[in-house]
Amino acid sequence: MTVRVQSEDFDMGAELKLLSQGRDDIGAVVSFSGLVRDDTGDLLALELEHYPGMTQAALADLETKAFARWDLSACLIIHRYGKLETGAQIMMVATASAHRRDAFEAAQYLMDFLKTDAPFWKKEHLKSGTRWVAQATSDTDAKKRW
Amino acid sequence: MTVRVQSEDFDMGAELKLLSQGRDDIGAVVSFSGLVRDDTGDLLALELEHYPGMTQAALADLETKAFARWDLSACLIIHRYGKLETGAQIMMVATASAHRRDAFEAAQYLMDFLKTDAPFWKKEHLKSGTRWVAQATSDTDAKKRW
Amino acid sequence: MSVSLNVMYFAWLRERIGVSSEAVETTAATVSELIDELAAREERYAVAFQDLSVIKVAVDQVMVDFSTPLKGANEVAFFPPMTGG
Amino acid sequence: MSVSLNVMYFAWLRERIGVSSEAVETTAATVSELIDELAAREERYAVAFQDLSVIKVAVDQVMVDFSTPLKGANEVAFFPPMTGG
Repeated sequence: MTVRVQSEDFDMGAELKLLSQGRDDIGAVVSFSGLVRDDTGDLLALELEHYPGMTQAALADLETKAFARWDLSACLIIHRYGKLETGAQIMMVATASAHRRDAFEAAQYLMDFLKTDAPFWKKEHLKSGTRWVAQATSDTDAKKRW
Repeated sequence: MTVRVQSEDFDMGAELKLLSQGRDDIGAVVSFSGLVRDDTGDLLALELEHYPGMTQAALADLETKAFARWDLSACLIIHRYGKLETGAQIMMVATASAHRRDAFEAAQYLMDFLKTDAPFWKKEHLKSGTRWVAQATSDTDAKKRW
Repeated sequence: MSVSLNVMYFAWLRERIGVSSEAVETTAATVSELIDELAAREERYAVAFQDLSVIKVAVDQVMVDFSTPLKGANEVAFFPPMTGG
Repeated sequence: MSVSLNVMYFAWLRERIGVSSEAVETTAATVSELIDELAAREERYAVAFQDLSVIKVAVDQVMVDFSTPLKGANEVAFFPPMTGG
């Protein structure tokens, strides 16, 4: 179980390699990465603010819950903050398990809760000005299935 | 949409980078990798046989179905054959989409069907002899949800 | 009896109020009372706390609801619904 | 009228029959009839085709069921249920 909150970019491939390295009990690794997307062609940058005192603990708490619920061998969350360009990596989660079902479900669970329960806020820098991203109803709904 | 069937190993990180490179419409990338797992400490190697004339088309067909069903920006399947050691990468799928739900569901769909519909067969080389892996009931069941 | 709290604001709450954190001397017994006190201070607070349906609060870094007592608290943070990931 | 087919075997079917593919001259009209013909040939075929519930077939690289006609077919492949991924 690892959580990292950082402004620097991360190397997805290296992180995934590390997760299963030297282990023979892992059959399935699932990863998710979130990238800065530009729907309108109007985005200059995405700025992420977080609550340093709380972020690490909130993410570690999600991992603990995922471990309690699924048969996981390893788990990683990396989340960036600061100003990010279109196409940049915002965050990643990775889950490892003997079986694919556990890895897939735990990764989705982590993402669904991370979206609404981890203290991050996104601000869009647009050509036309700035705008704080509102929480999506689809994101509060997504949690209900767990 | 890419399918590769090969004996060589692959670089997960490089593949994931390529998938979203130069694009600004991708918000979510989900990957799955399957590794050679040794439950019993008895495994020497896993050998994968496939049906060369059919494999590529079977995997491409799965990708086409996933594209028809979900809003995907990109999709990749790499599957290895030959003799693989414990811990080795067997295969990977990756899906990219504007939204995480599509990427997650499509990746699971691809895995569920790949397990039972792509012409691969696994043979375990154990300390105590060899054994062809039987299709898991859980794998035939997993498809029913789609 | 008044207590001294470190009050923090994030995202557009921080922008509207104009500071990211401040020391607040208060006699408020609950988060709700603290909000009322702050909103009564100045226009910028009143504007920021106008619609409580889009405001979340954490006391000592644990998310709570507005009726939570402040007894023993050190840090109170106000912020909009999170948008991580 | 007899046709010439390329018949392929994979996994334990290949191991039991002892070849990975062979040319077969047959008058079988369907996959079922082809299996009967093969099973009648020699013990190793009979053993391999003993339990059809664990055997799948593809005609010209498309999965089909045992009742499928062989008219116009070039390649017939027999194999156990797949275990990829």
